[in-house]
Amino acid sequence: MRGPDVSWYLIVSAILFSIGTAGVLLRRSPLIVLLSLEIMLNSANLALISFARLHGNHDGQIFALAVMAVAASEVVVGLGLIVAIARKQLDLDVDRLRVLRG
Amino acid sequence: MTTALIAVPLVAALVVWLLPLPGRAAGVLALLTALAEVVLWVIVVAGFDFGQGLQLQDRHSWFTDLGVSYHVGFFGYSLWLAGLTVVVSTAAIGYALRANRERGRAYHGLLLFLMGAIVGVFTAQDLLLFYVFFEAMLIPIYVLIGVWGGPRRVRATATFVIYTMAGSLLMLAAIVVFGLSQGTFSLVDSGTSSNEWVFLGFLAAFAVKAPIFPFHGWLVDAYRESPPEVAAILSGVVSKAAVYGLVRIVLAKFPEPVDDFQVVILAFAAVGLVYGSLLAFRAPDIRSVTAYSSMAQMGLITLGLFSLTDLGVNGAIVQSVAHGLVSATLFLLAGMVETRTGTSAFAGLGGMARGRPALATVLMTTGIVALAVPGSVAFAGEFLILAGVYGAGWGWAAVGAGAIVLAAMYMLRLISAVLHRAGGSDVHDDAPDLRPLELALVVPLIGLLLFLSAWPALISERV
Amino acid sequence: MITTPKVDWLALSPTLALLGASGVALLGSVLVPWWGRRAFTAFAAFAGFVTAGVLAAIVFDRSAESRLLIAESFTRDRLGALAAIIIAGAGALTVLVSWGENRRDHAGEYYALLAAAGAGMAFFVTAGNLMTLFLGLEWFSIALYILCALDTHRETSLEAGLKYLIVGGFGSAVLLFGSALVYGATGELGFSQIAAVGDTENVLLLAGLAMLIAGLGFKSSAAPFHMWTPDVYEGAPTSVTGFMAAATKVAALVLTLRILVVAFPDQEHLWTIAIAVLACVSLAVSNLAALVQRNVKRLLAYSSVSHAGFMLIAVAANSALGGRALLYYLIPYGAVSIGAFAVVAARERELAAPVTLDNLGGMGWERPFLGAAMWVFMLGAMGMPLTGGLLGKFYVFSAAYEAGLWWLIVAGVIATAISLYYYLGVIRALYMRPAAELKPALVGGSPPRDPLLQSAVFISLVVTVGSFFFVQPLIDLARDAAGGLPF
Amino acid sequence: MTAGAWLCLLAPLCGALLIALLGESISRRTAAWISTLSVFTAFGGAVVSFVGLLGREHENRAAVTTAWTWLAAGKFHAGLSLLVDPLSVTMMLIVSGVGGLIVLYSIGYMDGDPEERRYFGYMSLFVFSMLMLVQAGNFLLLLVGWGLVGLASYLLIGFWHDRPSAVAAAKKAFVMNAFGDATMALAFFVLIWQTGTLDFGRAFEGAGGLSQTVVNLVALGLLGGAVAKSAQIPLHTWLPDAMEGPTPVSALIHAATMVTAGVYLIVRTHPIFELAPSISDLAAGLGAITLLVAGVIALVQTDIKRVIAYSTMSQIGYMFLGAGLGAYGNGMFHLMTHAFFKALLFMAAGLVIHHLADEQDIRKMGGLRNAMPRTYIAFLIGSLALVGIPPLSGFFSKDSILASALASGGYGQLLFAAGLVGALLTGLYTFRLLFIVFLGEPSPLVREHDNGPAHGEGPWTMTLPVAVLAGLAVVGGWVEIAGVWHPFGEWLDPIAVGREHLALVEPTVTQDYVTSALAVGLGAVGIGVAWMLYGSRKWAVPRFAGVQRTLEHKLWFDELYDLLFYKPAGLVSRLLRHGVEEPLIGGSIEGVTLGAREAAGALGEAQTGYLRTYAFAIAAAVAVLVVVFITVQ
Amino acid sequence: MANVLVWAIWILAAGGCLGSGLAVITFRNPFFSALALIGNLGSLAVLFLLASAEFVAAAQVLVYAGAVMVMFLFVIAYLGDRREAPLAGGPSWMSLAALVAAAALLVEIVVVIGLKAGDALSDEASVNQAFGSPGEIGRLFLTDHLLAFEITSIVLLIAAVGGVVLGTRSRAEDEEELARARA
Repeated sequence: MRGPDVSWYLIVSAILFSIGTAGVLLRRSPLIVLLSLEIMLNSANLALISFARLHGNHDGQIFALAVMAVAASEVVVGLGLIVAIARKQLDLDVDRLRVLRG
Repeated sequence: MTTALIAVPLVAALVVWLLPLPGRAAGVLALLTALAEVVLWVIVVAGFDFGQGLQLQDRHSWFTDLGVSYHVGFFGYSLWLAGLTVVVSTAAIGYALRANRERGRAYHGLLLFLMGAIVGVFTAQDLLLFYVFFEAMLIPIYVLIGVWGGPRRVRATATFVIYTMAGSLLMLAAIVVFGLSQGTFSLVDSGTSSNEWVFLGFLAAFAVKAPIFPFHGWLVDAYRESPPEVAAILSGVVSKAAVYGLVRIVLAKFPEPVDDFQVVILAFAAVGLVYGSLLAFRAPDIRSVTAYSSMAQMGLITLGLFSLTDLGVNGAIVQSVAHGLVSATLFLLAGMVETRTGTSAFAGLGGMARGRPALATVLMTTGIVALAVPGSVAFAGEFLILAGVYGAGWGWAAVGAGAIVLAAMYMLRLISAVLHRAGGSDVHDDAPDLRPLELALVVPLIGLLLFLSAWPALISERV
Repeated sequence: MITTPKVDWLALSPTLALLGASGVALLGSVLVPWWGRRAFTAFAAFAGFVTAGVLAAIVFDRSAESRLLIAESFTRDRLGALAAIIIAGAGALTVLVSWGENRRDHAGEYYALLAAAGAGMAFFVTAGNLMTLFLGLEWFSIALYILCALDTHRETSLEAGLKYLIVGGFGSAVLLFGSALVYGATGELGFSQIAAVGDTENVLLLAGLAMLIAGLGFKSSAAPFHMWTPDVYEGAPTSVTGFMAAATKVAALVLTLRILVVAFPDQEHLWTIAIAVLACVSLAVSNLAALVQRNVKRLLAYSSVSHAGFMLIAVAANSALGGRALLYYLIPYGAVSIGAFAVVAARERELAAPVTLDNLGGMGWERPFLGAAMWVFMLGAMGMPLTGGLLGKFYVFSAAYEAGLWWLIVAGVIATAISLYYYLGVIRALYMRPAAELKPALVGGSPPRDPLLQSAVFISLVVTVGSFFFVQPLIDLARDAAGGLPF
Repeated sequence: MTAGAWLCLLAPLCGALLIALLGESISRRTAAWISTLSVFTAFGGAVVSFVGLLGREHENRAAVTTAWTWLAAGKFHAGLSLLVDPLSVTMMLIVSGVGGLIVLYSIGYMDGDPEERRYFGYMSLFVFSMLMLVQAGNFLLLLVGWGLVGLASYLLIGFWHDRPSAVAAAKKAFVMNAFGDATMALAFFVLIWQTGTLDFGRAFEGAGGLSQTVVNLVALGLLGGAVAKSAQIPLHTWLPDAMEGPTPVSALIHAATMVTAGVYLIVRTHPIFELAPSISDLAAGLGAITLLVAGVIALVQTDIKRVIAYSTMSQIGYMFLGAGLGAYGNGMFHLMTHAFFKALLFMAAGLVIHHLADEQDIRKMGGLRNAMPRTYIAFLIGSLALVGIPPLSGFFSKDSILASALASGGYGQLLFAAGLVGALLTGLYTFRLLFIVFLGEPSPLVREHDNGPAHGEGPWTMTLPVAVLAGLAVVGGWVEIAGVWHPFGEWLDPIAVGREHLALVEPTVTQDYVTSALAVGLGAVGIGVAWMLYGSRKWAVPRFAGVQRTLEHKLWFDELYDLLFYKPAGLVSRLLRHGVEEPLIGGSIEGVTLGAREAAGALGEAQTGYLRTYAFAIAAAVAVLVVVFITVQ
Repeated sequence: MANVLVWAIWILAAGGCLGSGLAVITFRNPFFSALALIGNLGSLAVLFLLASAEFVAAAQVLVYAGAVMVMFLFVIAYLGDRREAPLAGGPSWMSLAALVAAAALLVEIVVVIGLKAGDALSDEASVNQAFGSPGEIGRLFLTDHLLAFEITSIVLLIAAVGGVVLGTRSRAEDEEELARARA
């Protein structure tokens, strides 16, 4: 059962990473920014898993699992924040959050 | 003993800060401490064996891995400079006490702290320790000027501190390089270096501190905005830290670069001398004249040091002491004039001699010493310096001699503008003569000047 | 039958103590009635930090040899222990500072999270492989995200929290991807194993290294990864800001040193220069930007970026002396940060408004102790004598010189000169405002005395000044700590 | 003997200090007497020294006494030492003797001035300084005294400090003298580096081995000091202005003592000048030019004291001429007689001024002879002595100088001619003054102040010194009669190093007589012309507007110096302030501050507050870092 | 044949993954974005499976696509129909720069991979059937990666606390609201 080799996985991972990056850098909705962060983390997971396959050790997979939990944690905190912001009747728009600057 | 001389004012500063005394009492305590310090200094001098090099050393390791230690001690010249410090500081504290500065505890504590730090500078025998004291001086000065200074004090202090710090930070870099390449930061143990960059780093700090043209951008504002007694310390004593640094570090540790750069430095010093004198000649108030004249004098002292002759170096030390006393006295007197007239600008002054014999006598005497009339200690210093620098080239001495004439011009202008002619618009007839307490501050300084004028060899032979 | 590995409990004890404290506080915030909640949780956290500090000291004492534990996932060495001590100290002081905040909501959670963040940092600095690194990072980061946003009624706090979270998440993602690439290049996660592979020409490894540096640079807020710092520092509750400034920096920089030295000795020629450049950029950017700041917290934030620059110089030196310099620097720096932010917090409480240079006016005279303390902290930040800041810079410059990075000395000198302007600006505001400006709008007269905050300030003061006089013992500690690294 | 010297030196110093320290606790009168007493004590000391010196062998008449090392550095040492030898004792006697008389005179003259104490303090200080100058045992102390007399002169010229003109005059005097001090100091630097010492004897010895250029430089430096102090062209412009000071000051400082210090200096350092003959000739030449120019200018001056001041310049020109040609003894001789008669003239003029309530303009005077007969006589004696009419003192001294000039070859004869013209001018301007002031009809001003005999000509403190000096002006010249009797010259001979006689030129008896005849004749002609013009007014005073104005402006020297030095200094100062100090030194700070602020502003802009900017920064930095790592490896 | 099938599945999964990823960042409505992310996570799970990470793939579907995303959707639903933020904002150069940066990162990583491809990256280790199995993973979590496992739980706990703290109303907010209501 020999599929594409690791490079292909990695390229997908790289593209995903860039997509995530673009999302964070471009979108104004904090929800979508958060989603983009998830994409970035997942791209890393993909890389980890393909490398785990490459090297034949489990470290990458374990790492990926841990990352999943971390990603979930970030999502929880991020969503909590978004909810708090929404409760303050603030726009859900990261560009509007610029009281702090300079 | 040396440590005591450093520590007494510092400890007293802490006491003054921490004890909840009324401002006056703090001032009295400070003054007593200062007087004790003078006595201590006299004891040190009495037991000092000139000609034996470094003495009264205290040495304790501070941190070993880089070879840094707390190491203090006295050379002949450091002793004189330290003496200058304690005397001028004492007068300054007395002045502050009489002026009854607001927030006396803070003020007097800072003055004491400054005194201790300066004595520390003049005794430090370890590069890092030297830097520590060198910078520690800035802390109280900054606040003293910034809080109690004139209307443009904020700008003046910022310029002053940043300017001087820029110089001394370069020195820090130089210290690091020098110390690590020597394997020790001890000034006693380290050898000489021929690294020109390091040399320039040290030079930068001292050039700013002195100041040597063109690094005097901070000078006038700082001297003009300071409280008079701080200006006295600043121009009289603090600038001498540069002298100590040049003698103890630059001349002693960098013989080759000094040789290479001698002409350049002499040129800058000479330019500063003439430039300062010329600007003093047209400066509009007592303090600016004194400020520019200080700059000129520091140029002269630098000429002496970099003449690289016994005459020049010894003369520079004599001149340092003389100028310290003179310019401190002048600033204190400027302060006294200001309290009477509210200004030190010549435009509003004049005719103060009429009916104020004490003020006239004191100002006249100081001014006369300041312009280095032959027979004065300032003359002795200048004579040695110029004689020394003649050895480096007759042109330097000629420039210096010309500057003496200029010095006469601006100093006489100052004296006349304050004392002579018809009464100025800001001089009220009821503006009193100097009070006995005020005289008690300046007369000892002048007395010292006259004593040294009778016997300048006291210093020049014992450097 | 799975045999669980033998766990070196002592090595983990600082972390566990804090974790325990966090748990206790968490329980307390639910179980203890509201009137005793703050006291209970605060005490728990304080006790946790103190215990952690003591335990870390014991670990330090008993870890003359560096050891890798549990499949090399973490390290028991003096470096980690010393860092843990500093972090614990910073945390304990933060507890003292924050007591007077009189937090009405989430007081218990606040202390629980503080302890948790401390635990995360204490663990993070001992991380031995990329996974524990990442997890430790997220551990304390997530706690800090929450702490930043904890003043949910304040918009700026939420803004700070969200910015920190998103930019932080972005940074973590970069770090993670970098870890993945390094893992891919070497097949190993452990730092020392990565070094053992020794494949210097591996581009994957290099790209991974670059991303790792970026991620860690983010945490230590080195420019250009620093841009979140001023915003977050300004928006976060002031006590949290102090903790972040002091403890996070300790954690991030110590680990940066550890991973670079342990895992990438063969790439030394690359990362020393990269770190040096980051240091330079940090120094330049932060000091210039700080010049025009009016908000004191923001100003201090830029100052912390600047200090990150200085400490990165020590990292870039890649030498035992550099390690010593870094560890020594962290001590006065931590004290200065905590202390300065504590003073800001005190002022904030009496004004009920953000502290700017303008409303700091005259504070030096009204609050002599806090004013004088702030003065000393500013001197410490400047690197003036009588504070350890001077010797920190001295050591850093020495390390740079020894490593031949003389241009970093020049950069440091210029940066310090620029920095004087704004540090002096604070002192100016404290003491030198003309009488007309000496009328800050105090709320409800003189605020109650806050002995805990003052004692925190006092301790910071003692450390700031004491580290100047008692260099030898501190340097011995630093030497022992840095000695475990394979320079 | 040395004790006498010390007493002589220190007595006035003590007087000055005492007056300064006691301040207002003593009456003004007491201060005056302290001062007088101190100066007469100094005279006593000088006499003691004189007697002590007389008691020694002729060749052995020099002693150095050192109190302590005044200045030392490295190998260089200069003691606080006094030199007692015939030359210094002569000067001590003149200074303290004439000085004492003038201080005594001041008691009357300054009576009633509110700041009398200060005046007498200054006077004592001056006498101390002058004694320091003449007794100095080495060059350095000489310079100290040199400067201190300048200082005292400054203080006394500007004594009435609420007069702007007095203050300006004082400053001018000081600055010009400072210039002279500077050139002297430079000469001393050369000596220090070339000979290693500033002791007279050793320096003279050392100077023998120096190259011509170096010696010339040293001599030139010394001459600079001498010219400035003695108000010789081109550094003479301060002297007329110095008449702003009280008249006794003019008598003491600007006639009898200080201004003649230049002559003393040349005589004292004659070994050096002898090694540099061209500079000696220059000194003589300058003296000749000065005596002519000053004489001409004196013709048109209208201020009584200024006329006498120009006359002083002119007479010192004679002394320079003599000293420059090597007739040191004659120069000193003229110095002494000049001290007598010029002090006399000033003090007599002072009586006039005192009488007329401080009026100095001779155009408002006239016919004072009747009101002040004794003053008139004194003035007449002084004038005759000045013109050199035998047997008054000026005759002997001036003619001896001219005779020496005649004996000094071609250059000397040229100077001799100048000296003769000078004699004519002297007669003319001296008696112009005398006739205008004392003869003719009393002017309205004179009548106004003529309150009859009750007013008198002054208190005894004023008239007594005048009488004494009148006597000295008559007999003072009899200590040296050409071809007959030379005790003065012989007395000074020991200061010549390594030769029997001090003077380099010895005129023959014939030359002496020819000179006397010519000089006296021309002087008489001058007096006659003055009589025709101003006494009997038979001739109209010729008017040449241009010449007149030029002379009244003192040949535009002041304007020239203003243009050459003072204005440029002010201009350069302003230029530096506006061209360097403010834009460059101050501006650099401004510039750096502004630059930093702009950079800070730009960074603030970059800190947009958009969190994606922050993320972008990270992304971009990572991108760059990766590229760099991969390409550099 | 098996290879072709694997390739086909791989291409489908990769395509789905990238397409849904793009969808996430381009949809205007966060709700659709979230749905797209679920698709993304699902296709990733397939890729994981193909890379012999069975347990991870399962976890991805269950935990991630299931639990986490459900929470996401809940929150989105909770926030309701607020006015949507504009798609992207700021000056256009900022967006352009962002795209350039993202593209640059992509290119760099691809180049890096390309440089390594062919030798190291195609040389896969041979693994047995147990590779990636829950048993294997579980064992590691209890031995070598014990700490990671524990920390993961701590992180989750902290996040939970955070969610609670941030999500609940605070007293200050209550009062504020009350005040607003009164006004």
